[in-house]
Amino acid sequence: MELMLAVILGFMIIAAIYAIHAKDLLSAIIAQGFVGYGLVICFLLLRAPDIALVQIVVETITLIFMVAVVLDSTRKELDVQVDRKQYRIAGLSVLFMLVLLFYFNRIIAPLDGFGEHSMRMAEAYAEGAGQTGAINLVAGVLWDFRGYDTLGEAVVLFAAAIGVVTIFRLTGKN
Amino acid sequence: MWGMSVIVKKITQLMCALIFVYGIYIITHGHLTPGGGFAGGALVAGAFILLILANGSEYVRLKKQEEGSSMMESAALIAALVLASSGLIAGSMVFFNNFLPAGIPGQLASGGVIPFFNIFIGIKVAAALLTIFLALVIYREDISK
Amino acid sequence: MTLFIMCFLLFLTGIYGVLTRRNLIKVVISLTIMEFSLFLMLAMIGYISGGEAPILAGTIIPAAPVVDPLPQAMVLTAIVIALATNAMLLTIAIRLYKKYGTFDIREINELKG
Amino acid sequence: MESWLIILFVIIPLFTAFLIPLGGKLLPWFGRTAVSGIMLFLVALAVHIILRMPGTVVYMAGGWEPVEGIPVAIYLVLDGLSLFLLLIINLLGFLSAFYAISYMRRYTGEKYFYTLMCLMIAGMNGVVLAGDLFNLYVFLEISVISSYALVAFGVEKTELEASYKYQVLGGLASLLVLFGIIMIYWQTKTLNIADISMIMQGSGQDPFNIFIQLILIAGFGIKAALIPFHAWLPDAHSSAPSPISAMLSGVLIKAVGVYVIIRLLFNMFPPDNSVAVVFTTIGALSMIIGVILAIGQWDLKRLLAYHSISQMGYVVTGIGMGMILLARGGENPAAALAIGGGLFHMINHAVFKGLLFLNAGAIEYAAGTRDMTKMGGLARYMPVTLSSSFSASMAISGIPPFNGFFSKLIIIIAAVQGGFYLLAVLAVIAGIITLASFMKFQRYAFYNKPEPDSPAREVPVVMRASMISLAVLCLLLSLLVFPGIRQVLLDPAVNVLVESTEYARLVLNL
Repeated sequence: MELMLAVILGFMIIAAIYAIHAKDLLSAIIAQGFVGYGLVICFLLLRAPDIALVQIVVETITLIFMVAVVLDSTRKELDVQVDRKQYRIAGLSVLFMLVLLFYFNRIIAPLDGFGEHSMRMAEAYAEGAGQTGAINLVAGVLWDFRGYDTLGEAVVLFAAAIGVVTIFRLTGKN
Repeated sequence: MWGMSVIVKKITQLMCALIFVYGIYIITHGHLTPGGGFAGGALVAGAFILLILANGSEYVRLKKQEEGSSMMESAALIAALVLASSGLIAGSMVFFNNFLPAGIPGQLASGGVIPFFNIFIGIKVAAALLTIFLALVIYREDISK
Repeated sequence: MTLFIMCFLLFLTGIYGVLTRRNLIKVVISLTIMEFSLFLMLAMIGYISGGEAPILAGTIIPAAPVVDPLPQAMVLTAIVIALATNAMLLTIAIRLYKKYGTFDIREINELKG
Repeated sequence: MESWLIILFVIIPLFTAFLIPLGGKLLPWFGRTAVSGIMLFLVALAVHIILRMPGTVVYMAGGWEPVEGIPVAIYLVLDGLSLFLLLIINLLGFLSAFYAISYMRRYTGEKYFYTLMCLMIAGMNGVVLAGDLFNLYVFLEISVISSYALVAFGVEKTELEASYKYQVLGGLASLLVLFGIIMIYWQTKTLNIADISMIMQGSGQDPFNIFIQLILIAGFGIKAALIPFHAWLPDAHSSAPSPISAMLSGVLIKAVGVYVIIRLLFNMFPPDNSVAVVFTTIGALSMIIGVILAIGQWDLKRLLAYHSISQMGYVVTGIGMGMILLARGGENPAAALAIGGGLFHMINHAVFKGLLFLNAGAIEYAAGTRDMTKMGGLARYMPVTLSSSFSASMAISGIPPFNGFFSKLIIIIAAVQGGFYLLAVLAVIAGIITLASFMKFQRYAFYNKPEPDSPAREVPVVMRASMISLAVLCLLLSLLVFPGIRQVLLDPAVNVLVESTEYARLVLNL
């Protein structure tokens, strides 16, 4: 289980690095899709079918948007001339990342390891099916215990839809 | 946007109906099985997006269609907000009050107000994603004129 | 712990992309990768060894221990928020492309400082 | 007090926002009147609550009572500090919405503007009232996503570019915040701020806490545009339509930036000296570098935007000094004074910077330009704009008897009392440069040789009314230094921060 997750996660990291460095925007987007669908498999392994379903649908729609954008404009990544400065920046950022990783490793040491999680606030949610009547506990959390959050989430999508329509107006002023 | 070949068109028209029905199923069974308003709504929107992609934007005769879906979205959100604040209005002064009986867990008619929220949010998400997509398509047509 | 560190590595990859890429679409991709890593981290935190998915089989009392449903609800919310931000970013990218004819940040510099 | 009243601050703007796309189809005037109307109602509600002096009010969404002392529901918490912020948000929101009635006539898509504005206000009210970390994140996203769209409202090149920058940095900030929240959930397994505070009090100062606090300072520091993270602010705030610039500079960077950061650092984490020093340093840097960057600006709105960075630096410096003194322990009157000065400057900045942006909008409306070299002689045509912008300029530069003088004075006195002599000197220097900068603005805009055949004339009455009300407020807020009035508004807010661990006890009702 842990090994499987680690392998998928390793592939996701490789795909992410490829997505960032690809010369062709379309292949970068496909690589990003690889990361997204890898995430779906991870969710299924982690016993989270709800978010796996949402992620697979949302990822597909995001990919459609992004491919539409790229096909409509240009596929070419800007011509990156590799010079000394680039190598220096890359080297420095790798060094910085290593330091951060080391620090992160140190501070998470006392926390619960993978699979050793215990519940505090969620205890009531996990036993709450009798009170909400929904046997899908996630639906109970979403629309009963924390319905206020979920309403906010719907409002975020509403704001984005209105914002997209706003930005696509052809002229701003009369 | 232009459509694709006849075979693709016919098959997507069939597939869209299937996806649409599956989306409805996901929405209405959100409190019993994985999924719910968000996943189902996105599926329903996906069915429409597929239809537009395969058949071209002429097929649905886009003329300020995004206004319609945007209004649909607002209406669904108003319904959800009224349902959420019905506890406030009815006098119990509780926002997000699950005032309907919980029912027998496992049956379709259970979970109090949760299925209603799922339905409203399903409509809302479908309308929102469709609005975003239609805005993109309409913008492309406007700019190419 | 290795899994969490790999997750953090994915997060750092995204940050690296945001800070170094000069292409509007690449920046969006990098932000998306950062979001993915956070979703995964949240789902991994909520996992309990031997736990079942938080969908009970027709009973109220869980037969086996279930995994934490709260992080899953949080991930769901975060996914939709990420979708919203991505849609906005892509919209701006399209508009900028139509105005300038390029995705290059360095050429989009009407504003200085 | 009926605790359900506080949820109205979120529900009413949301409901209006959903109604405008429907109602705007039938009645073109629906948006503008509805928004002004509800904002007036919310201001009245905030004043009503202030006069009742409720102490700490807790509202549990969904009505879920705590199980074995562990909070289950999402808490909405109203205490002195949130009430203070609510008053600022809704007051400035009302005046901006009223001003927009005339100003936004020139733009297309008016109903989208009012929808997004309502969403932004609902989001900020939600952030200020949130007693739950994840809820805070969700409402923060509502307000910032609508502000992204509002910055790009003009859909010209500059607006789109500013919005893109803002979105990328804002998205990065949101992800850092989410990362911090995830780490906190991992450690404490709860999301309620009061509950987290109870758990963390026992934990002391481990490296984990410091790491999370630094992550959160970085995340909310980007939102608040403090100095290393300020790159987006001058572009975004100067590109938006003027009423929105007033909202962004006057309220948004406070509500989703500084407010959240001080709430979390004071009331959630145990006070820590090193974090407080970092926070104060960032504030002092913002104060001095912001004003230096502003010197060379000739675009009026960019000048004001850089001054926002500098003035927020004052706020952060004041509060940060209080935090250092609190972390060192013991009863310290200087800490309360410093925090009080910072919060006082926060409301003052909202009023005068809001007014200045509305003035800039009026000048742009009348003269058609934002470039100060192309203005001149406007004093003859625009007496109301002249007088209101004069009072705002005097307030921001700290000239008595305007409100800015008193808050800056309090911060400087507190710095001297607390032994931070360098910060006191820096605050004085920044104040002097600010004065010079605003004398430049007054001279070039109003008194220079007038442009020949300038189209300028006084702006419509609605815009004038908003500007006059804010100018009067600039004077009236000086009264906050008097004890009787201070006890109503300022002291409860200061007490929340000074008695930092009381918050958890009051919210959990132990």
